[in-house]
Amino acid sequence: MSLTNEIIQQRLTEKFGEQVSEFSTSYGMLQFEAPKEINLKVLNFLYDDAQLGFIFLTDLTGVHYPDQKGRELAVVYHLHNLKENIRLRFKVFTGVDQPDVYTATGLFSSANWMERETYDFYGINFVGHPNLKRILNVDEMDYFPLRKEFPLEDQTRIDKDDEMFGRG
Amino acid sequence: MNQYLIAMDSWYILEKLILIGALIGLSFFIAMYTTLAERKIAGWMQDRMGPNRAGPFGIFQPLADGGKLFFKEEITPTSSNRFLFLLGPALAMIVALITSTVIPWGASYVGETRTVALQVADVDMGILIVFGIVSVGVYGIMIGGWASNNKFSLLAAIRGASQMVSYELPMGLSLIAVLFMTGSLKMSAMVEYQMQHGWNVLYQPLGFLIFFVCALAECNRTPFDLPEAENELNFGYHQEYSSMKLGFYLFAEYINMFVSSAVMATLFFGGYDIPFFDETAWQGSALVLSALTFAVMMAKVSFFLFLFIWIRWTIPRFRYDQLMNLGWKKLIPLALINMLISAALLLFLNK
Amino acid sequence: MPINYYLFLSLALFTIGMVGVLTRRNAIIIFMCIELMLNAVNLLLVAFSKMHYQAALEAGQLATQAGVEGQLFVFFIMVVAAAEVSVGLAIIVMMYRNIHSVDINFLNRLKH
Amino acid sequence: MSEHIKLPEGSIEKTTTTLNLGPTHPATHGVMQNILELDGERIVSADQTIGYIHRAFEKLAERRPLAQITTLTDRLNYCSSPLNNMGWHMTCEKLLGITTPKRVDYLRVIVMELARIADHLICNSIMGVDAGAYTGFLYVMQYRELIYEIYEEICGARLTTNMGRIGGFERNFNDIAFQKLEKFLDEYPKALKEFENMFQRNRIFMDRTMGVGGISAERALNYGFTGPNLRAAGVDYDVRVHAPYSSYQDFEFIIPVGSTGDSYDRWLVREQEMWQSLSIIRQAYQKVQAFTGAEAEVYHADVPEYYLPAKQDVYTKMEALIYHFKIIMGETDIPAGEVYHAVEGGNGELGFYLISDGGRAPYRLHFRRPCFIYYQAFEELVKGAMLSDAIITMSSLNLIAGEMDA
Amino acid sequence: MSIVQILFWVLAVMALFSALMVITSKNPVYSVLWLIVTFFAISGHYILLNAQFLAVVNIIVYAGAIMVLFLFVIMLMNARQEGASGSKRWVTLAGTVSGGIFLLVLVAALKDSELKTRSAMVMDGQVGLIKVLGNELFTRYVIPFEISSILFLSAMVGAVVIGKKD
Amino acid sequence: MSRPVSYNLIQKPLEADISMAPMPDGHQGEGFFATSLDSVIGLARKNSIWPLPFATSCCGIEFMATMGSHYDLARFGSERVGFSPRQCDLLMVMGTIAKKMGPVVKQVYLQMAEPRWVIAVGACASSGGIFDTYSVLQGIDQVVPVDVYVPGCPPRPEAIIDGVLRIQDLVGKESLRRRNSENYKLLLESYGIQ
Amino acid sequence: MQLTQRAKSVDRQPLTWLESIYLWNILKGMAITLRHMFMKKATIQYPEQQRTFSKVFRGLHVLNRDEAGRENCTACGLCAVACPAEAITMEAAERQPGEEQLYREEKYAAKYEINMLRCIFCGLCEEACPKDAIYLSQTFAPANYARKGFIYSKDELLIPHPITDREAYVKALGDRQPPHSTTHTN
Repeated sequence: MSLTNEIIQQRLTEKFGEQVSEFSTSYGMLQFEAPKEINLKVLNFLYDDAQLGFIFLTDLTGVHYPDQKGRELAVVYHLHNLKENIRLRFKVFTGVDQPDVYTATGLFSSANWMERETYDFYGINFVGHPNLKRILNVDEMDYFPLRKEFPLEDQTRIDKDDEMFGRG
Repeated sequence: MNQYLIAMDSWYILEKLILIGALIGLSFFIAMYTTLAERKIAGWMQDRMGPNRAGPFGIFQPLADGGKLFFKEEITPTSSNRFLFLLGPALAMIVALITSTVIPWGASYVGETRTVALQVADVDMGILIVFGIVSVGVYGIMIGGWASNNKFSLLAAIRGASQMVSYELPMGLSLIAVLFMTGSLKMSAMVEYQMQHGWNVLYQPLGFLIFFVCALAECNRTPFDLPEAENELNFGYHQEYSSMKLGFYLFAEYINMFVSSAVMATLFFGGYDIPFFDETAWQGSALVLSALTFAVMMAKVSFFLFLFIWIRWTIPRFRYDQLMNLGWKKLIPLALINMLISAALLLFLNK
Repeated sequence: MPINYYLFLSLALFTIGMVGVLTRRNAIIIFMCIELMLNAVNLLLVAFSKMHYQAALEAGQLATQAGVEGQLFVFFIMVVAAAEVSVGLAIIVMMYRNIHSVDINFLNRLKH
Repeated sequence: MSEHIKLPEGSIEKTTTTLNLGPTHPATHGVMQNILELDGERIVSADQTIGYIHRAFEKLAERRPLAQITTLTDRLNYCSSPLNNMGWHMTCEKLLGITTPKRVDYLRVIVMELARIADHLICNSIMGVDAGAYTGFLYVMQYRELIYEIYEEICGARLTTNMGRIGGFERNFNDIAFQKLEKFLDEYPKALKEFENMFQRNRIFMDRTMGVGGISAERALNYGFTGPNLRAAGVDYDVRVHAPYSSYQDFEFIIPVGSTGDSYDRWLVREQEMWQSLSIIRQAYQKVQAFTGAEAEVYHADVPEYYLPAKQDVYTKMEALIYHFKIIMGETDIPAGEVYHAVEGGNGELGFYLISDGGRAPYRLHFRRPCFIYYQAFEELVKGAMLSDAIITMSSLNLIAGEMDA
Repeated sequence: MSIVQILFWVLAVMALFSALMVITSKNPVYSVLWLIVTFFAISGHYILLNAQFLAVVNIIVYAGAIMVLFLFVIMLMNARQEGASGSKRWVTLAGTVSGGIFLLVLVAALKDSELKTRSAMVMDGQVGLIKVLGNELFTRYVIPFEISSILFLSAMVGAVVIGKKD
Repeated sequence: MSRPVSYNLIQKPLEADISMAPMPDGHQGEGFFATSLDSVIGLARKNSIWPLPFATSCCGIEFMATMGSHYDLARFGSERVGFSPRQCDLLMVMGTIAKKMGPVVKQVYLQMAEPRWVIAVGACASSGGIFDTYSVLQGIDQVVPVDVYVPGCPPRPEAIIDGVLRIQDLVGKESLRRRNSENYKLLLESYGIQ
Repeated sequence: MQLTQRAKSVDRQPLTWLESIYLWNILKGMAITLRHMFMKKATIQYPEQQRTFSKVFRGLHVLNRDEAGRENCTACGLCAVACPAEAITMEAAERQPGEEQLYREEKYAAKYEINMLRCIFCGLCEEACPKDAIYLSQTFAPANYARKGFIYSKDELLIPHPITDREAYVKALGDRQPPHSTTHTN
């Protein structure tokens, strides 16, 4: 029996009702949203359910939408059912003031570093993460560089001398 | 040994001094050019040219390296022990140089008034002395690695020590079978025995193989170069050394190779014996004979040096525990069996 | 060479070894001092062996084997020393593993 | 005596040694730091630090027009940069709804498989180097040089190729490129065979790699392994088969899988994949040669909005000039939407998660970098192993710092 | 003074000095190194006594194997300095005094022994050569020899058993 | 898209860096010997430059090609690639140096024994290249003095060899006294070394 | 876990006896290395021998002139926009009367600098140029001692003048055809 986007949507709404929302298909991939409180429940359901079996976390990352008040930060999970060869995208949103999301490390070992990276970039606080600290940037960094309000270049940097680049 | 001490005359001392000087010079020269040979042969084996800018075909390359090392800054890590740090390379060098004294480098020059042996000391227990010195050789690595106060160096020192101590055993055992046959520990006697009875390697191929493997291990050459495995330990025990101290370590390694090649040639390949030729039937000048035998010895040594290099650039290295397993679980039993069988055969044939 | 020389040299070495055993606390050093004492004895044994050999020669015996026992004894002592060191060092290493020290004063405790 | 009973403060040191591997250690290709806790030679624990060449690709990508992002993807996994480039172009094509002609697909397959060979070749030969045998590495590196020459003919650069454009290639492959490709197809199998002879059944090498850094299929999946490393653990997951892109469905090839997921399996899987890649290249080359006439000149999709017009037209035709300006200045319409596209990179599933808001540059571009994801399993892989095993494991994982740190 | 005497005194002083350094060095690695020097000096004495075999065996066994083991263990423990304080002063004093007394007693006892007049043969004598020793070892002393090998084996096994973790 | 031109033939003159300038020949009173010793040692050093490849990214891969059979840096006597800073003469920084890495580069430089030279290979190491971002050091000359820059991203092996040749020129000409000179001390001080 | 029908297990057989004694495969490897020792060497001795680069190699930039020797660049700035490294700096100027033999278009680049140290030789500027003005050549950028040696100004980028410096111009063209009369509308 092959799994289709419709079945997944149906199973999800059966289980979570109104809480999962915004179902859509983007370039063939099902995507939906859930409140951040139940992200683990959704992931668990997708993982454990015999029919769904999304046991592979392809990707986990964050997105910053500064214009959406109250839900500025999104955590995007890409899950993959290898047997049925179907992927889905699952998002949870959180406010920038208190960006707490439950960690998925208990379910996927691979989430460990991806969450650390997301924390490093966006400051999303993964509650329950075993070792939530910066991974790519230096520990002393005091901002979250990938948020839209921060410029690409560090404005305070002193190590760049424009004269050296023929722009003086 | 006593007779030497008593029978010393000034000519004798002079002769030995010249011989020692020549040997040291030879060791250095060979070591220098083995480094070049290593680099050239490695290059050729890898479809490259190897160093060829310093002088024609790069023959001044070792001089350039030496010159550079001499004028490089000496760094003694602040936290390391100065004296021990200096002692390490010194020991490595001294020990490497001493070993060559008991090896006969060619047929004795029989002159009208005196006979000049191309050997510094033809002692009764020549091969035992080689062993004694080799067993002390490990201190160079251990002390150097320890004094560097660096964890990589320390690990390398520990590896080197255990490796060299372990591989001395099969080396000695494989040798015993040879000693059964030659019946003497004297190096010159061994060569003479082989001149008459054919090379030992024909009777002791397994013994030679074990000896050769152990020689690789004692010289820290691939596949046993664990103490200086650059990919794991980052040059290991001489990691913290710069300038000529480093040069001493590198040189010592090549001198060790040179000497162990000479020992192998002497023990298993007839030493300075010219193959298919009866030296006693030589009619010409004694000097020419000495020179010829010396050349043959050098040819054999070069072959072994080439073999060392060849192996180095072909095979991967062992892991520490595998190395120990090979030594203790394979080579020692093999050497023992070899020894037993040789002993049994000798007894049987002598009956 | 008068045998007295060797006698007193060995005695001195032996005493040094003994003082080391008495004063040092590091088990390894103490062990090394024991080796030193053994070596002092070895030296004396070899000297005695040669003393007997000389005596035999002077007595006109053509005995090349006179005094050989002394040297054989040294040989056996070396064998025993090697065996002793292997076991002893193994014990020291174990001790270090357990109490993280090679100070013999901590060895007084038989259990943790 | 009682004064001795109590151990003085701090006298119990830890019996383990802390060894700091990297960031300039020779075995950490690129840069990463492993802080190993050693008990003798055994590894008690490992702590990895990465980010030593973090270059903020994702932030940069938010400033760069789609076409310029190839210069970033080039530098992700620099051992196989065309693979990344092609993946990126396909992501853009997916977003823009461009379908590429078959010939472009096949050419891409050739380039991608060449890149895969270059990638695996480096990994496998470096494993040899880390095991102490340098020579085999130089033998096969000569053929990587040949691959680079082919690249150079195609795009003008060796390593960071900036190859391909959205919709196809920047120029048609010239004859020299095909000649060199033929030469490669002809000579490389011999060299690869020789390389295998030097290592594959060499007991020293087998002892060094067998049972080293093994992982079970379940753990591997849980750790997000993909690519050869996952296949070595016995899961035949290959994006080329599961989600065929660029006409991979037209090719016959098998997926080599291992059983234990150890370093030797990884080595064998990579070795087999190189043979498979060679076979794919042969097939693709045949298919490319089958095109004749005008079809043989097709090297890009016919999408004037996104593909730069021919230079001669730009100089002469007004319309082309306008398109040219529009494309370079980024004034063409780009649909808003979210795309995830994955290709089978050198190390596994290389994913591009692109969120476009219709602007000239992506709103958000996230790279799913396989290295980054599976390197976190390193501690589990090497725990209880020896120091040398850690080195071999590290090189068998094919860690590319550029990809890991982005 | 003959060359033999000069050699004897040089070696004797070397042995005594390095032995003293063994027990006074703070750093155990230095102790090991000084002990090696002592062994070399003693080996020198053996050569002087023409006990060639023992001289070489002494170097191989003591300097080449036993001391390597010591150094190895010290490195393994990475014991750079002896514990903070070293020995207590009174322990040192008591040890030295008792050692001195011991030496005194023995010297006094042996000073006037009949041995005084006899001497050991130096630089000559066949007894120390391998041939003689080997002959004896494998004929008259063959049983002790074999027993010693069993002792060795048991020591090896013992060391392995002790050294095994848990 | 064929290109109408093939070569850029204009030789850009080499910028002799003032701080690197050798001392005047025959420095007072030292006479012939000192000068010729200088040149002999210069010759020796020049032919025995042991590189320390600080290869972080793409350029490191091209360095492999440079060491490889086709280009073979070993011809210049530089194949003894060491990763121990104590033993090497030439620090080859290849690839992006992030801010996190900067102190490491400096540390490695400090550990090297005099005389030491630094070559910045590739755009990233020399100037940051395209990575004008918050995390990348804009050129390693921010932390260590650089002797030769090699442009390219990554430079071809030929270009890397070209850089090594420039270093050889520099090494061959260098006075033995340069490392003790005031100029050099000032240079190091400007980087906060010593 | 079997997902497809295409999986095939790798050849991981246990060691045979011959292989387990090490020697056989070591000898095999040694035979290979020995054989390579006598093979032709792959090395290109760079400073003396030079490899020809591909015709599309992306090296140092060249600013093109037309056959009359006029600079093609019109300072439109597309190359600077397309440059991912932001290595191109230019200042535009209006062509004054009397300069028609110098500049082809009404506008020209009064200053045109490329920072070769920043440049990543991606070729996007060449692609972006609508005026046949900037090309990447087959010469790689040489090393230099100081940073300022890498700011290539217009003088160092311009191709030699085809009329006044014909010889150098032909040399710069290499094996390309001398430009036949390309028709330009403006």
